[in-house]
Amino acid sequence: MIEITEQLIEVQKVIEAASLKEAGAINTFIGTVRNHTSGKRVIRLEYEAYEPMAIAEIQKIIDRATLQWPLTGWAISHRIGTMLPGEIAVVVAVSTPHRKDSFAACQFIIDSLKQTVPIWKKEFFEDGDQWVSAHP
Amino acid sequence: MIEITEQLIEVQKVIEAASLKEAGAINTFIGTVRNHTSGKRVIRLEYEAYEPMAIAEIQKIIDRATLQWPLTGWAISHRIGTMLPGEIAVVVAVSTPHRKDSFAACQFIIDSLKQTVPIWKKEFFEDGDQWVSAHP
Amino acid sequence: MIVKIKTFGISRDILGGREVSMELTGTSVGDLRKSLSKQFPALDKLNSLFIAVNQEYAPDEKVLSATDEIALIPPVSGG
Amino acid sequence: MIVKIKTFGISRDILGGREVSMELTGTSVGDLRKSLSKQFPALDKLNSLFIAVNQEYAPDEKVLSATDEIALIPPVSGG
Repeated sequence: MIEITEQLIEVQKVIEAASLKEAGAINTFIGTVRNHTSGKRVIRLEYEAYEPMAIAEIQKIIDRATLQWPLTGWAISHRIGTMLPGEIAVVVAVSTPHRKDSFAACQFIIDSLKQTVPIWKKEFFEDGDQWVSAHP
Repeated sequence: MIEITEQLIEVQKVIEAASLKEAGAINTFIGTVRNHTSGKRVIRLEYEAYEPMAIAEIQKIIDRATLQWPLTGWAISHRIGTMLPGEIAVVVAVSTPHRKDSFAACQFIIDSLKQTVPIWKKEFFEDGDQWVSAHP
Repeated sequence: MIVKIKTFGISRDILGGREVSMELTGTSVGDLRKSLSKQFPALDKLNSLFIAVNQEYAPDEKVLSATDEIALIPPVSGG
Repeated sequence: MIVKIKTFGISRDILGGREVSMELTGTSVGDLRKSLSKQFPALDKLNSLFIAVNQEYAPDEKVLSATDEIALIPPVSGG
């Protein structure tokens, strides 16, 4: 399952989409909106995605992961739109027969997602806003 | 939260127990009962624990993890009693400010748990049973 | 050739619209980069800027056609 | 000294009870190991056998008292 959604992400649903009776191990990463960045309080965030390309890029990451680890299941849900601190921005879940692979594959997927998938976030502070990572 | 229970583990509850608004990253490992071992079909399992010592040993693992990573929350639930293939035997959830630490800490906890915590499982096959790892 | 460019994140603020049409001198992604850079120098200050063609990251050598879906990909920050 | 020993996993099958009393020659965990090994040679075939005293893994040098909570810890297999 690859999902880009404006709704609250239901973690349980993502885990279930990645699970398989034969799995043995399921690793799940949940990324939440932090309430501060470089010491400044974050009021809210706006996420936007270039949706069809984001889904295609996530699929490429999954394809690469599948070559490296024996995935029995996987699911990725990324939220877009307005979010508040503490809310869940992304959930990645993978299942594998053995636990070590589940950790490695899940970490690979979230690390890659942050590098290549066209999704952007803007942080809003009490005194301004900024597109994250845009400038040096 | 450290829990050893005969009830079905509710993953969502464990994740919530490990979460903190300030966290940023939550990693969760779910271990399920596999339906075969060395090619033999597993009908059911029996888990037992030396409960007070198991809880004390899990606490020691958490203490060691806390020295190495900035945990903002953690929760571990291990089921005992009779289990069927596909059911969840253990859930470990940790939250940290940054994602890399959440993976490392969660993996350390489950790896250590499997090495030192006094919990035992017996696998039942169609034609017999065995205590896992007891013999070379 | 006139191309339509989809914008996202900070590139939308810089170009001033969700979809911007540009007269292109040359036919490659590299040529588009040069035109963009000349017209919107603020793009040069970004950490990175990729150009996607038909929803794939495109190298500078790629030749564009008027029907391609072109998009600016400033530094991503998902997750 | 007579000690009570809690058993778990395969050690329960070998000793034949949840809690077994044993007459101990000597006073240390190492002495207990020797007595167990003599009386229950099947224990020697295990991958490992630790002895816990008052819910902590105990070294062979540890001296036992009659009120200690003693438990056999065959190879663990949780998770």
